[in-house]
Amino acid sequence: MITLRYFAGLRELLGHSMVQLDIFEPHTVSSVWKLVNPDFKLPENVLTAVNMDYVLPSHVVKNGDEVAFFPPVTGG
Amino acid sequence: MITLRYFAGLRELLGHSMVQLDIFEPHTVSSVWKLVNPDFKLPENVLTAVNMDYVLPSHVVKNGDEVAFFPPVTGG
Amino acid sequence: MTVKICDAAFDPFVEIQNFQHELALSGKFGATSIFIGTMRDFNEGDNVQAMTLEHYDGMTQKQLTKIIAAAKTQWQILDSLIVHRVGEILPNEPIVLVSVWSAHRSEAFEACRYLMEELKANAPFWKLETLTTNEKRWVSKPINHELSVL
Amino acid sequence: MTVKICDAAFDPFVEIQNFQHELALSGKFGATSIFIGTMRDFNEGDNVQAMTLEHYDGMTQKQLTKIIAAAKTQWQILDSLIVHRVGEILPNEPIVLVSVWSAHRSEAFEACRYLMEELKANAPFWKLETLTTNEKRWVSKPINHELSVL
Repeated sequence: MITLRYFAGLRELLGHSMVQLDIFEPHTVSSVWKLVNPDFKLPENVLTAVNMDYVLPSHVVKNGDEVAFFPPVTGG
Repeated sequence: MITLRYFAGLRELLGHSMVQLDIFEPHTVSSVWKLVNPDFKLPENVLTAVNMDYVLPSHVVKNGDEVAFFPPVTGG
Repeated sequence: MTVKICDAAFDPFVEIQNFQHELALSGKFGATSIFIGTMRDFNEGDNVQAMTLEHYDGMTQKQLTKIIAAAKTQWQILDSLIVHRVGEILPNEPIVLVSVWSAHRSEAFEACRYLMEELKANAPFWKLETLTTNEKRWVSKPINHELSVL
Repeated sequence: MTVKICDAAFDPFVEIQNFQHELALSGKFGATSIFIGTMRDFNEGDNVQAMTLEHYDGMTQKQLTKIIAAAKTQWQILDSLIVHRVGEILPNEPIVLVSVWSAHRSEAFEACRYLMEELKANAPFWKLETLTTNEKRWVSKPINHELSVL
Protein backbone atom coordinates (compact mmCIF):
# COMPACT_ATOMS: atom_id res chain seq x y z
CA MET A 1 0.00 0.00 0.00
CA ILE A 2 1.14 3.53 -0.68
CA THR A 3 -0.20 6.76 0.83
CA LEU A 4 -0.76 9.89 -1.24
CA ARG A 5 -0.94 13.20 0.61
CA TYR A 6 -1.99 16.63 -0.66
CA PHE A 7 -1.38 19.98 1.01
CA ALA A 8 -2.57 23.57 0.96
CA GLY A 9 -4.19 24.82 -2.27
CA LEU A 10 -3.78 21.45 -3.96
CA ARG A 11 -5.59 19.73 -1.09
CA GLU A 12 -8.43 22.25 -1.44
CA LEU A 13 -8.53 21.77 -5.21
CA LEU A 14 -8.78 18.00 -4.91
CA GLY A 15 -11.15 18.16 -1.94
CA HIS A 16 -9.25 15.66 0.19
CA SER A 17 -5.87 15.36 1.90
CA MET A 18 -5.06 11.66 1.70
CA VAL A 19 -5.57 8.59 -0.51
CA GLN A 20 -4.29 5.12 0.24
CA LEU A 21 -3.99 2.50 -2.47
CA ASP A 22 -2.35 -0.77 -3.35
CA ILE A 23 -0.19 -0.85 -6.46
CA PHE A 24 0.49 -4.00 -8.39
CA GLU A 25 2.77 -2.67 -11.10
CA PRO A 26 5.91 -0.47 -11.04
CA HIS A 27 4.96 3.20 -10.64
CA THR A 28 6.62 6.55 -10.56
CA VAL A 29 5.38 9.56 -8.60
CA SER A 30 3.80 10.98 -11.76
CA SER A 31 2.22 7.71 -12.90
CA VAL A 32 0.65 7.15 -9.49
CA TRP A 33 -0.79 10.67 -9.71
CA LYS A 34 -2.33 9.79 -13.12
CA LEU A 35 -3.73 6.56 -11.71
CA VAL A 36 -5.51 8.37 -8.87
CA ASN A 37 -6.36 11.62 -10.64
CA PRO A 38 -6.96 10.56 -14.29
CA ASP A 39 -8.83 13.76 -15.14
CA PHE A 40 -6.41 16.21 -13.55
CA LYS A 41 -2.95 16.71 -15.05
CA LEU A 42 -0.23 17.09 -12.40
CA PRO A 43 0.25 20.90 -12.29
CA GLU A 44 3.69 22.01 -13.49
CA ASN A 45 4.72 23.81 -10.35
CA VAL A 46 3.61 21.14 -7.89
CA LEU A 47 6.40 19.83 -5.68
CA THR A 48 6.67 16.14 -4.94
CA ALA A 49 8.17 14.28 -2.00
CA VAL A 50 8.54 10.62 -1.08
CA ASN A 51 8.92 9.76 2.58
CA MET A 52 9.37 13.47 3.33
CA ASP A 53 12.28 14.03 0.93
CA TYR A 54 11.91 16.03 -2.27
CA VAL A 55 11.99 13.86 -5.39
CA LEU A 56 11.37 14.34 -9.11
CA PRO A 57 8.09 13.04 -10.60
CA SER A 58 10.14 10.32 -12.31
CA HIS A 59 11.09 8.83 -8.92
CA VAL A 60 9.96 5.19 -8.59
CA VAL A 61 7.63 4.50 -5.68
CA LYS A 62 7.42 1.26 -3.72
CA ASN A 63 4.99 -0.25 -1.27
CA GLY A 64 4.96 1.53 2.07
CA ASP A 65 5.94 4.89 0.58
CA GLU A 66 4.26 8.14 1.53
CA VAL A 67 4.01 10.25 -1.64
CA ALA A 68 3.21 13.94 -1.17
CA PHE A 69 2.10 16.61 -3.66
CA PHE A 70 2.02 20.30 -2.77
CA PRO A 71 2.33 23.85 -4.11
CA PRO A 72 5.54 25.89 -3.80
CA VAL A 73 6.22 26.47 -0.12
CA THR A 74 5.65 29.88 1.50
CA GLY A 75 6.93 29.61 5.07
CA GLY A 76 9.19 31.92 7.06
CA MET B 1 43.26 77.40 21.78
CA ILE B 2 43.10 73.85 20.44
CA THR B 3 42.69 70.65 22.41
CA LEU B 4 44.66 67.51 21.63
CA ARG B 5 43.28 64.19 22.88
CA TYR B 6 44.91 60.79 22.95
CA PHE B 7 43.21 57.43 23.46
CA ALA B 8 43.96 53.83 24.37
CA GLY B 9 47.50 52.57 23.73
CA LEU B 10 48.62 55.95 22.41
CA ARG B 11 47.41 57.67 25.59
CA GLU B 12 49.39 55.15 27.65
CA LEU B 13 52.48 55.62 25.47
CA LEU B 14 52.39 59.41 25.86
CA GLY B 15 51.44 59.22 29.53
CA HIS B 16 48.58 61.74 29.28
CA SER B 17 45.22 62.03 27.60
CA MET B 18 44.91 65.73 26.81
CA VAL B 19 46.96 68.79 25.90
CA GLN B 20 45.62 72.27 25.33
CA LEU B 21 47.64 74.87 23.46
CA ASP B 22 47.38 78.15 21.63
CA ILE B 23 48.55 78.22 18.03
CA PHE B 24 49.72 81.38 16.34
CA GLU B 25 50.52 80.01 12.89
CA PRO B 26 48.58 77.84 10.43
CA HIS B 27 48.81 74.21 11.43
CA THR B 28 47.73 70.83 10.13
CA VAL B 29 46.90 67.83 12.29
CA SER B 30 50.36 66.39 11.65
CA SER B 31 52.23 69.65 12.25
CA VAL B 32 50.44 70.23 15.53
CA TRP B 33 51.46 66.72 16.58
CA LYS B 34 55.11 67.56 15.75
CA LEU B 35 54.82 70.79 17.72
CA VAL B 36 53.61 68.99 20.83
CA ASN B 37 55.54 65.73 20.47
CA PRO B 38 58.80 66.78 18.77
CA ASP B 39 60.60 63.57 19.76
CA PHE B 40 57.87 61.14 18.78
CA LYS B 41 57.00 60.66 15.11
CA LEU B 42 53.26 60.29 14.50
CA PRO B 43 52.88 56.48 14.19
CA GLU B 44 51.78 55.40 10.72
CA ASN B 45 48.64 53.59 11.76
CA VAL B 46 47.35 56.27 14.12
CA LEU B 47 43.91 57.59 13.22
CA THR B 48 43.16 61.28 13.45
CA ALA B 49 39.90 63.14 14.02
CA VAL B 50 38.97 66.79 14.27
CA ASN B 51 35.81 67.66 16.17
CA MET B 52 34.91 63.96 16.24
CA ASP B 53 35.10 63.40 12.48
CA TYR B 54 37.88 61.41 10.86
CA VAL B 55 40.35 63.56 8.91
CA LEU B 56 43.67 63.07 7.19
CA PRO B 57 46.85 64.35 8.93
CA SER B 58 47.01 67.07 6.26
CA HIS B 59 43.73 68.57 7.54
CA VAL B 60 44.16 72.21 8.64
CA VAL B 61 43.23 72.91 12.25
CA LYS B 62 41.77 76.13 13.58
CA ASN B 63 41.28 77.66 17.00
CA GLY B 64 38.62 75.88 19.04
CA ASP B 65 39.22 72.52 17.35
CA GLU B 66 39.45 69.26 19.27
CA VAL B 67 42.11 67.15 17.57
CA ALA B 68 42.22 63.47 18.49
CA PHE B 69 44.86 60.80 17.88
CA PHE B 70 44.19 57.13 18.48
CA PRO B 71 45.08 53.56 17.42
CA PRO B 72 42.91 51.54 15.02
CA VAL B 73 39.55 50.96 16.70
CA THR B 74 38.60 47.56 18.09
CA GLY B 75 34.96 47.81 19.19
CA GLY B 76 32.04 45.49 18.56
CA MET C 1 20.80 22.26 17.19
CA THR C 2 17.08 22.47 17.84
CA VAL C 3 14.03 22.66 15.59
CA LYS C 4 10.72 23.51 17.20
CA ILE C 5 7.24 23.80 15.67
CA CYS C 6 4.77 25.83 17.77
CA ASP C 7 1.00 25.83 17.33
CA ALA C 8 0.51 28.79 19.68
CA ALA C 9 2.07 32.24 19.93
CA PHE C 10 5.70 32.18 21.05
CA ASP C 11 8.01 34.87 22.41
CA PRO C 12 11.26 34.71 20.41
CA PHE C 13 13.27 36.33 23.18
CA VAL C 14 12.07 33.85 25.78
CA GLU C 15 12.90 31.02 23.36
CA ILE C 16 16.41 32.35 22.79
CA GLN C 17 17.08 32.94 26.47
CA ASN C 18 15.79 29.52 27.55
CA PHE C 19 17.89 27.90 24.84
CA GLN C 20 20.96 29.94 25.72
CA HIS C 21 20.69 28.99 29.39
CA GLU C 22 20.89 25.34 28.40
CA LEU C 23 23.96 25.90 26.21
CA ALA C 24 27.21 24.83 27.79
CA LEU C 25 28.83 27.63 25.85
CA SER C 26 29.39 30.35 28.43
CA GLY C 27 32.41 32.37 27.34
CA LYS C 28 32.77 30.38 24.09
CA PHE C 29 30.47 32.27 21.73
CA GLY C 30 31.35 35.76 20.60
CA ALA C 31 28.55 36.15 18.07
CA THR C 32 24.81 35.56 17.96
CA SER C 33 22.89 36.33 14.78
CA ILE C 34 19.13 36.29 15.06
CA PHE C 35 16.33 36.68 12.54
CA ILE C 36 12.69 37.08 13.50
CA GLY C 37 9.93 37.02 10.89
CA THR C 38 6.77 38.73 12.10
CA MET C 39 3.31 38.78 10.57
CA ARG C 40 2.51 42.07 8.85
CA ASP C 41 -1.01 43.47 8.53
CA PHE C 42 -0.48 44.05 4.79
CA ASN C 43 0.74 41.97 1.87
CA GLU C 44 0.88 42.71 -1.84
CA GLY C 45 -1.13 45.90 -1.37
CA ASP C 46 -3.94 44.35 0.68
CA ASN C 47 -4.82 44.55 4.35
CA VAL C 48 -4.56 41.22 6.12
CA GLN C 49 -6.42 40.43 9.33
CA ALA C 50 -5.23 36.88 9.99
CA MET C 51 -3.24 34.01 8.56
CA THR C 52 -3.30 30.22 8.79
CA LEU C 53 0.01 28.45 8.51
CA GLU C 54 -0.31 24.88 7.26
CA HIS C 55 2.66 22.54 7.28
CA TYR C 56 3.59 18.98 6.45
CA ASP C 57 4.23 17.67 9.94
CA GLY C 58 7.30 15.46 9.97
CA MET C 59 8.66 16.65 6.64
CA THR C 60 9.06 20.13 8.11
CA GLN C 61 11.27 18.83 10.90
CA LYS C 62 13.16 16.55 8.51
CA GLN C 63 13.89 19.35 6.04
CA LEU C 64 14.89 21.85 8.73
CA THR C 65 17.24 19.30 10.29
CA LYS C 66 18.83 18.74 6.85
CA ILE C 67 19.22 22.49 6.36
CA ILE C 68 21.01 22.84 9.70
CA ALA C 69 23.28 19.88 8.86
CA ALA C 70 24.15 21.55 5.55
CA ALA C 71 24.94 24.83 7.33
CA LYS C 72 27.26 23.01 9.74
CA THR C 73 29.31 21.70 6.81
CA GLN C 74 29.81 25.27 5.59
CA TRP C 75 30.34 27.32 8.75
CA GLN C 76 31.81 26.72 12.18
CA ILE C 77 28.71 27.22 14.22
CA LEU C 78 28.44 26.33 17.89
CA ASP C 79 24.69 25.96 18.04
CA SER C 80 21.47 26.98 16.31
CA LEU C 81 17.77 27.24 17.05
CA ILE C 82 14.85 27.36 14.63
CA VAL C 83 11.32 27.96 15.89
CA HIS C 84 8.40 28.16 13.44
CA ARG C 85 4.78 28.90 14.16
CA VAL C 86 1.89 26.96 12.61
CA GLY C 87 -1.90 27.38 12.86
CA GLU C 88 -3.84 30.62 13.27
CA ILE C 89 -1.68 33.76 13.42
CA LEU C 90 -2.52 37.42 13.96
CA PRO C 91 -0.62 40.50 12.77
CA ASN C 92 2.41 41.41 14.86
CA GLU C 93 2.89 37.82 16.04
CA PRO C 94 6.23 36.14 15.33
CA ILE C 95 6.18 33.51 12.57
CA VAL C 96 9.76 32.32 12.59
CA LEU C 97 12.91 32.60 14.68
CA VAL C 98 16.37 31.59 13.48
CA SER C 99 19.30 32.03 15.83
CA VAL C 100 22.93 31.01 15.35
CA TRP C 101 25.78 31.07 17.87
CA SER C 102 29.44 31.06 16.81
CA ALA C 103 32.85 32.24 17.95
CA HIS C 104 33.13 34.94 15.28
CA ARG C 105 30.60 37.18 13.60
CA SER C 106 30.90 36.23 9.94
CA GLU C 107 29.90 32.61 10.59
CA ALA C 108 26.87 33.65 12.63
CA PHE C 109 25.70 36.24 10.08
CA GLU C 110 26.17 33.98 7.08
CA ALA C 111 24.74 30.81 8.60
CA CYS C 112 21.68 32.68 9.92
CA ARG C 113 20.97 34.13 6.48
CA TYR C 114 21.51 30.74 4.85
CA LEU C 115 19.17 28.94 7.27
CA MET C 116 16.47 31.53 6.67
CA GLU C 117 16.76 31.41 2.86
CA GLU C 118 16.79 27.61 2.83
CA LEU C 119 13.82 27.48 5.18
CA LYS C 120 11.85 29.73 2.84
CA ALA C 121 12.88 27.69 -0.19
CA ASN C 122 12.44 24.17 1.17
CA ALA C 123 10.49 23.84 4.41
CA PRO C 124 6.90 22.70 3.66
CA PHE C 125 4.85 25.55 5.09
CA TRP C 126 1.98 27.31 3.31
CA LYS C 127 0.35 30.60 4.23
CA LEU C 128 -3.37 31.19 3.84
CA GLU C 129 -4.20 34.86 4.34
CA THR C 130 -7.55 36.24 5.47
CA LEU C 131 -7.88 39.77 4.11
CA THR C 132 -9.85 42.44 5.98
CA THR C 133 -12.54 41.90 3.32
CA ASN C 134 -12.79 38.31 4.74
CA GLU C 135 -11.52 36.95 1.43
CA LYS C 136 -9.09 34.05 1.94
CA ARG C 137 -6.16 33.49 -0.41
CA TRP C 138 -3.10 31.29 -0.51
CA VAL C 139 0.14 33.21 -0.59
CA SER C 140 1.78 32.01 -3.78
CA LYS C 141 5.27 32.25 -5.12
CA PRO C 142 7.18 31.18 -8.18
CA ILE C 143 8.37 27.60 -8.25
CA ASN C 144 11.23 26.60 -5.96
CA HIS C 145 14.48 27.30 -7.77
CA GLU C 146 16.28 24.14 -6.83
CA LEU C 147 13.43 21.99 -8.06
CA SER C 148 12.67 23.97 -11.20
CA VAL C 149 13.74 20.98 -13.27
CA LEU C 150 10.33 19.47 -12.42
CA MET D 1 16.94 55.16 15.35
CA THR D 2 18.65 54.94 18.72
CA VAL D 3 22.28 54.76 19.81
CA LYS D 4 22.98 53.91 23.42
CA ILE D 5 26.29 53.61 25.30
CA CYS D 6 26.09 51.57 28.53
CA ASP D 7 28.70 51.56 31.28
CA ALA D 8 27.09 48.61 33.07
CA ALA D 9 25.96 45.14 31.98
CA PHE D 10 22.89 45.20 29.72
CA ASP D 11 20.44 42.52 28.67
CA PRO D 12 20.10 42.69 24.87
CA PHE D 13 16.66 41.05 24.90
CA VAL D 14 15.30 43.53 27.44
CA GLU D 15 16.75 46.36 25.33
CA ILE D 16 15.10 45.04 22.16
CA GLN D 17 11.75 44.44 23.84
CA ASN D 18 11.66 47.84 25.53
CA PHE D 19 12.56 49.49 22.24
CA GLN D 20 10.04 47.44 20.29
CA HIS D 21 7.25 48.39 22.70
CA GLU D 22 7.91 52.03 21.95
CA LEU D 23 7.85 51.47 18.18
CA ALA D 24 4.63 52.55 16.51
CA LEU D 25 5.24 49.76 14.04
CA SER D 26 2.85 47.04 15.13
CA GLY D 27 1.91 45.03 12.03
CA LYS D 28 4.31 47.04 9.82
CA PHE D 29 7.56 45.16 10.26
CA GLY D 30 7.96 41.68 8.87
CA ALA D 31 11.65 41.29 9.59
CA THR D 32 13.98 41.88 12.52
CA SER D 33 17.66 41.12 12.16
CA ILE D 34 19.68 41.16 15.35
CA PHE D 35 23.36 40.77 16.09
CA ILE D 36 24.78 40.36 19.58
CA GLY D 37 28.51 40.40 20.25
CA THR D 38 29.44 38.69 23.50
CA MET D 39 32.74 38.63 25.35
CA ARG D 40 34.59 35.34 24.97
CA ASP D 41 36.96 33.93 27.59
CA PHE D 42 39.63 33.35 24.96
CA ASN D 43 41.26 35.43 22.23
CA GLU D 44 44.13 34.71 19.90
CA GLY D 45 44.96 31.52 21.76
CA ASP D 46 45.00 33.06 25.25
CA ASN D 47 42.57 32.85 28.15
CA VAL D 48 41.00 36.18 29.01
CA GLN D 49 39.55 36.96 32.43
CA ALA D 50 38.30 40.51 31.86
CA MET D 51 38.27 43.39 29.41
CA THR D 52 38.11 47.17 29.62
CA LEU D 53 36.36 48.96 26.79
CA GLU D 54 37.55 52.53 26.33
CA HIS D 55 35.75 54.87 23.96
CA TYR D 56 35.86 58.45 22.74
CA ASP D 57 32.69 59.75 24.32
CA GLY D 58 30.84 61.99 21.87
CA MET D 59 32.70 60.79 18.78
CA THR D 60 31.28 57.31 19.34
CA GLN D 61 27.70 58.60 19.24
CA LYS D 62 28.49 60.89 16.29
CA GLN D 63 30.04 58.09 14.23
CA LEU D 64 27.28 55.58 15.04
CA THR D 65 24.63 58.14 14.10
CA LYS D 66 26.42 58.72 10.77
CA ILE D 67 26.60 54.97 10.14
CA ILE D 68 22.85 54.61 10.71
CA ALA D 69 22.15 57.56 8.40
CA ALA D 70 24.30 55.91 5.70
CA ALA D 71 22.39 52.63 6.12
CA LYS D 72 19.09 54.46 5.71
CA THR D 73 20.20 55.78 2.31
CA GLN D 74 20.87 52.21 1.16
CA TRP D 75 18.03 50.15 2.63
CA GLN D 76 14.41 50.74 3.50
CA ILE D 77 14.62 50.24 7.20
CA LEU D 78 11.84 51.12 9.61
CA ASP D 79 13.96 51.48 12.72
CA SER D 80 17.28 50.45 14.25
CA LEU D 81 18.88 50.19 17.66
CA ILE D 82 22.57 50.06 18.57
CA VAL D 83 23.67 49.45 22.16
CA HIS D 84 27.38 49.25 23.03
CA ARG D 85 28.97 48.50 26.36
CA VAL D 86 31.93 50.44 27.76
CA GLY D 87 34.01 50.02 30.92
CA GLU D 88 34.85 46.78 32.73
CA ILE D 89 33.44 43.63 31.07
CA LEU D 90 33.52 39.98 32.08
CA PRO D 91 33.33 36.90 29.82
CA ASN D 92 29.83 35.98 28.64
CA GLU D 93 28.60 39.59 28.98
CA PRO D 94 27.19 41.27 25.87
CA ILE D 95 29.42 43.91 24.28
CA VAL D 96 27.25 45.09 21.41
CA LEU D 97 23.70 44.82 20.13
CA VAL D 98 22.59 45.84 16.64
CA SER D 99 18.94 45.40 15.69
CA VAL D 100 17.16 46.44 12.49
CA TRP D 101 13.44 46.38 11.71
CA SER D 102 12.11 46.38 8.13
CA ALA D 103 9.16 45.19 6.08
CA HIS D 104 11.14 42.50 4.24
CA ARG D 105 14.00 40.27 5.27
CA SER D 106 16.75 41.24 2.84
CA GLU D 107 16.83 44.86 4.04
CA ALA D 108 17.01 43.80 7.70
CA PHE D 109 19.75 41.23 7.10
CA GLU D 110 21.87 43.50 4.94
CA ALA D 111 21.50 46.66 7.02
CA CYS D 112 22.27 44.78 10.25
CA ARG D 113 25.45 43.34 8.77
CA TYR D 114 26.42 46.73 7.36
CA LEU D 115 25.89 48.50 10.70
CA MET D 116 27.99 45.92 12.50
CA GLU D 117 30.85 46.04 9.98
CA GLU D 118 30.86 49.86 9.96
CA LEU D 119 30.75 49.96 13.75
CA LYS D 120 33.80 47.71 13.92
CA ALA D 121 35.62 49.76 11.28
CA ASN D 122 34.79 53.28 12.46
CA ALA D 123 33.37 53.59 15.97
CA PRO D 124 36.12 54.74 18.39
CA PHE D 125 36.21 51.88 20.90
CA TRP D 126 39.34 50.11 22.13
CA LYS D 127 39.58 46.82 23.97
CA LEU D 128 42.13 46.22 26.72
CA GLU D 129 42.21 42.55 27.68
CA THR D 130 43.32 41.15 31.02
CA LEU D 131 44.61 37.63 30.48
CA THR D 132 44.28 34.93 33.14
CA THR D 133 48.03 35.49 33.72
CA ASN D 134 47.05 39.06 34.79
CA GLU D 135 48.92 40.44 31.78
CA LYS D 136 47.07 43.34 30.15
CA ARG D 137 47.18 43.92 26.40
CA TRP D 138 45.44 46.13 23.90
CA VAL D 139 43.55 44.23 21.25
CA SER D 140 45.14 45.41 18.01
CA LYS D 141 44.11 45.18 14.42
CA PRO D 142 45.40 46.26 11.05
CA ILE D 143 44.75 49.84 10.05
CA ASN D 144 41.21 50.89 9.14
CA HIS D 145 40.68 50.19 5.45
CA GLU D 146 38.90 53.39 4.59
CA LEU D 147 41.62 55.48 6.12
CA SER D 148 44.53 53.45 4.83
CA VAL D 149 45.61 56.47 2.74
CA LEU D 150 46.99 57.92 5.97
